[in-house]
Amino acid sequence: MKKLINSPDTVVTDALRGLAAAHPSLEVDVENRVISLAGGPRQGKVGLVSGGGSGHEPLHGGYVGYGMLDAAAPGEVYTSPVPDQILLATQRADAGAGVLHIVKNYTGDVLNFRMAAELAEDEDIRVVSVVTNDDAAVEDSTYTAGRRGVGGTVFVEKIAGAAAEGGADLDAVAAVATRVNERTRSFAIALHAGTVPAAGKPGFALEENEVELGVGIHGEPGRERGSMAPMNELIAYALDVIHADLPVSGNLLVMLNGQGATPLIELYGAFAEATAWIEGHGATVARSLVGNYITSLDQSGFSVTLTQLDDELLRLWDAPVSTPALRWGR
Amino acid sequence: MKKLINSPDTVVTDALRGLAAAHPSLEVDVENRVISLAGGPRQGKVGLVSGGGSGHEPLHGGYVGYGMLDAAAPGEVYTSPVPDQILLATQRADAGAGVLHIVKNYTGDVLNFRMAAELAEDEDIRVVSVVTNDDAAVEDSTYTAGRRGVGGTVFVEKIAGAAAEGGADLDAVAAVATRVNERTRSFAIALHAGTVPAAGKPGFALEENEVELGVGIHGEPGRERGSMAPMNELIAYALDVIHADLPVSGNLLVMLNGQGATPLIELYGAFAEATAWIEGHGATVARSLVGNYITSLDQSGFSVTLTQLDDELLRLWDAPVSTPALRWGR
Amino acid sequence: MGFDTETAVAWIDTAATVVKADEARLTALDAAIGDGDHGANLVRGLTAAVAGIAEKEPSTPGEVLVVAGRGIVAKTGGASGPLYGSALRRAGKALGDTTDADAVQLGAALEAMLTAIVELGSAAEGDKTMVDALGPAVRAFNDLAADGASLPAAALAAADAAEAGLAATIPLQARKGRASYLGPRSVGHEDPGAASTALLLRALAEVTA
Amino acid sequence: MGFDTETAVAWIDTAATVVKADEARLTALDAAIGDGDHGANLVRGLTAAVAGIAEKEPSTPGEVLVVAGRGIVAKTGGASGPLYGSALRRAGKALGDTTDADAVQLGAALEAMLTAIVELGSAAEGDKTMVDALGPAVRAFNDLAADGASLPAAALAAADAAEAGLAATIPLQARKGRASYLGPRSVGHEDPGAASTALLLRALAEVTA
Ligand SMILES: Nc1ncnc2c1ncn2[C@@H]1O[C@H](COP(=O)(O)OP(=O)(O)O)[C@@H](O)[C@H]1O
Ligand SMILES: Nc1ncnc2c1ncn2[C@@H]1O[C@H](COP(=O)(O)OP(=O)(O)O)[C@@H](O)[C@H]1O
Ligand SMILES: [Mg+2]
Ligand SMILES: [Mg+2]
Ligand SMILES: [Mg+2]
Ligand SMILES: [Mg+2]
Repeated sequence: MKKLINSPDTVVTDALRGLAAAHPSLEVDVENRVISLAGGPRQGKVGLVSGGGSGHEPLHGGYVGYGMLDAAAPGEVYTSPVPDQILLATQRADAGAGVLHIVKNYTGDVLNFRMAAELAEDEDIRVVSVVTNDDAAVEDSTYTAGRRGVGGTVFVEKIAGAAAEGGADLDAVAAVATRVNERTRSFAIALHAGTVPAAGKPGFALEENEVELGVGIHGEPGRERGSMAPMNELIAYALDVIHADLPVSGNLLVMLNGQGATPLIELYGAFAEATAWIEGHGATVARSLVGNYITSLDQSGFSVTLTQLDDELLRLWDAPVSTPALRWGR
Repeated sequence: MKKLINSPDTVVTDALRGLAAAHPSLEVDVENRVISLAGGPRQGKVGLVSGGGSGHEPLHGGYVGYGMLDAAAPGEVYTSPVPDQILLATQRADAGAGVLHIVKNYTGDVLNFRMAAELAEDEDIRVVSVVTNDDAAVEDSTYTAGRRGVGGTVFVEKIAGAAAEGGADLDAVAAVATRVNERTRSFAIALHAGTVPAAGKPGFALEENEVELGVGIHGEPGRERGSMAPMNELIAYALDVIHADLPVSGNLLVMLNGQGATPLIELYGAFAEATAWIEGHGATVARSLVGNYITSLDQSGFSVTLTQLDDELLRLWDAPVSTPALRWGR
Repeated sequence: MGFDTETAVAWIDTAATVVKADEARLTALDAAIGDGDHGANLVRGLTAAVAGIAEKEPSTPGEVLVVAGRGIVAKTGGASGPLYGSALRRAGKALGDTTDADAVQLGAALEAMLTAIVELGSAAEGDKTMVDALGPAVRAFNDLAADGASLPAAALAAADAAEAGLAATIPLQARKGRASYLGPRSVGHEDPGAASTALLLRALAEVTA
Repeated sequence: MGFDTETAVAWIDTAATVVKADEARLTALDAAIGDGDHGANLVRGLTAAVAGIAEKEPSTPGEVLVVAGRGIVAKTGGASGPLYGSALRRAGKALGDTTDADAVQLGAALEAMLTAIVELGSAAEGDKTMVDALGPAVRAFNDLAADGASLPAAALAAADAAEAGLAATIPLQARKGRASYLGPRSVGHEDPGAASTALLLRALAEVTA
């Protein structure tokens, strides 16, 4: 393992120090591991908090800012944050109108956020949680912990953030977040596994002719190992899975996301194929993101996320946002 | 080699198709390989054109937009574009006030841009060229082709773009571009070499305990091979080289750039160390970029670029910009 | 002598030591069917538990477990942090003010641990989680305790049962936690949480022996 | 028979064929001390040259070289595109309207090639570039032509000299082009541009033999 780090123990702390130095718009509490908006939230606005393991940057800290999150709680690499930390983030996000927790569906995240929500209620902060679970790779049945929350989380954070910025109350913000999640599906394929610094070797080993199909964002092995194929076939595979689950139609918001080590030139190529596939299925790419938005350390591969937009969601997507990683309209 | 591509031959074309699909603000001429502003430049504004080999995305196509470039000419992977293509970009960027060519100092780029400039003069378009050469790794002597143009090119494009947007004439825009270049130095270290799709294997082979010091952006081997070291030592090495060449002082614009496969969590950590080093040397990080801004396919490692700001350069840096890869203020 | 303050502290200390010694193994188990952090998580959590005890100097075995549980919740993260942390807190509360719990009292505390985990995580035995080790262990402990066996004997039986439960997770397909995402590919591996539960119960048997 | 239209076309065709056959070797040379694209660049450029000739059907050897040079400039990119492209264009212009150049005329055209490259790239012999192969080749060609040797004999001597010039680049440290960035690390390798120049001159010797 060769990594640009001081030591596995300091990776998260070092990154938070760098985030603080790079973005004066953020208040980064390195010791308690809470990233929040410098100056705090606008009074009366519903607060938005998310968090999860580190290693997915820019998620979530890079999405703190106007029109998106008010605070984020980054855990250790690939490990959910702890309740006290989430509580602190919740307190910093609270501006008197309650706080929405956006939680990716993993047992650890769900449990730690649930405990934090209970602690927050003790402090008289009303908390509503929305759990994202957009990964079409996982069967949503009683035989699993349910679907994982993956790329759709970025869309939920942006759109719910716009609703909150626009003055919606906590239940309305939660409702729109839930709606985005329900209308969203993702699927990911990895070409090379990433390496958790503390583990020192890749999460799984792939031969030159293998890919991991339906991989998660934590270097978990996927549901199946497949054969390496030209990019257009991998894109079609991913979109077929999504389509089988939530038929592709209408105006779509599309993210073609890199897992961390796949260069932009390849992601744009993959997006060209995804667009062709989607249009070939009679739907429209109304809005898109191409780049590294929810990563898995130095894993290579892509994920594709589709959301069925409606007029309200489109308007909220287009609303101004100003965060380190997503910025337009101001 | 496992890459998310259809074939080595189609990498650039596929990426251009994707760029077109992702960014309606751009006009992407896939056949002629010219990326320009949809709707063309504002009449009377000095046009800005850059270009070079592909594989460095978002450079240069991702910097076409308000306040930065008017057109870009992407060559094959790591190969400079050809004169006709640069001429076409120049014509699309021309709004009657002449065109600035921003050329990274490589023999191929310089020669092809020079030929294009001659062709443009034949079409009565006045062209001035600024050649960037900020790589402190290369001795600038008669024994080399001169210093390479690397990360500083991003700063030159942004700042010259702001000057042009602000109404400066061609000579003034060229002068500010030259000034940025002169006040800028970069240095890069690679941990793993990237792989050119057509070559099928990494540009150089590094052992687990080796790094490439003073590496370029084309997978060229560096001047020296060094020992792998903790991140803070690598950062100090890079900054020491820069400091020896152009002493670090005053207000700095700093880019901590990833080479393509290094995750953001590591880049932020590296930026924390760079900031500490710079402040320890009595200078100030006035503005910064942390992320993948000028890449080398899937190479892993970082580059650091420093520019000595003055009031004018700071103002031009802060001016609004709206491109796929750099956006603020509008 | 039963489960007194000193024994409770020794349990947590020993647990921290053995988990630290086996960190790499727990991590490897988690890398195979999860995300490879279970070892680091528990080391972090138990280190916090030990530090919390040193700082708070609890004076009853119940308090010891409550303090340990708080430390684990506060520092572990992941699924195992809330599960183990709440479990110990609940076990501590079940012990009440007693300064020296007998086998029956400790059995009830262990039962409370199990209940806490099942309430939070809603896993049943057979889902390939820590419950597969803890469930049989608690039953073995309480069967013996109900028959009037000594606390050391009950703890030894519990440790053995936990290890058997761990072994029994190998052929199972996971239905809870991160390993469930693998579907059939989760078969053929020990569950990391069951492995750490087995370590905790072996530590209990050691300190009560 | 001298260097007529047919021979000129054959030269470019043969050059395209041998460069294509040796693409991997040229690329490997460039990967060692450059950026690994020289093979692909020249294949692209010479393919365009061949296509241009097929399309334009030039009627003199000078026109053939001008058309080939334009194709190379238009499609190659990199350092070698403008250098080789301008060189051929300049050589074609030097041939003027002749339909069948003799050794002296072709020698002057080769001299024009060299001049074009040196003017554009300002490399001197010894800088470890294509000039190290082309310079000696042009001298060998013109020495023989001046002595009244036949065109085939001059071309053969030029090809041999180019190959000797290529071999002589191995111990040199590059002072121009991308390889110069490597400083002393550029020593010990053949220069890729010199290698392709040697191929071009060998092709000339073949088609004029
Ligand atoms: N719902 C659940 N109920 C009981 N135990 C669970 C549940 N989910 C996960 N676990 C246990 O937690 C262990 C994983 O812990 P850990 O690796 O620390 O957390 P994470 O899965 O968040 O990375 C699993 O091996 C399993 O024993
Ligand atoms: N200034 C120069 N003068 C003459 N030849 C040069 C010069 N610079 C580079 N070359 C030649 O070009 C060759 C490299 O060509 P190529 O790989 O196609 O271009 P690039 O270096 O742009 O990738 C070198 O091996 C060298 O022979
Ligand atoms: Mg985890
Ligand atoms: Mg090149
Ligand atoms: Mg785990
Ligand atoms: Mg080259």
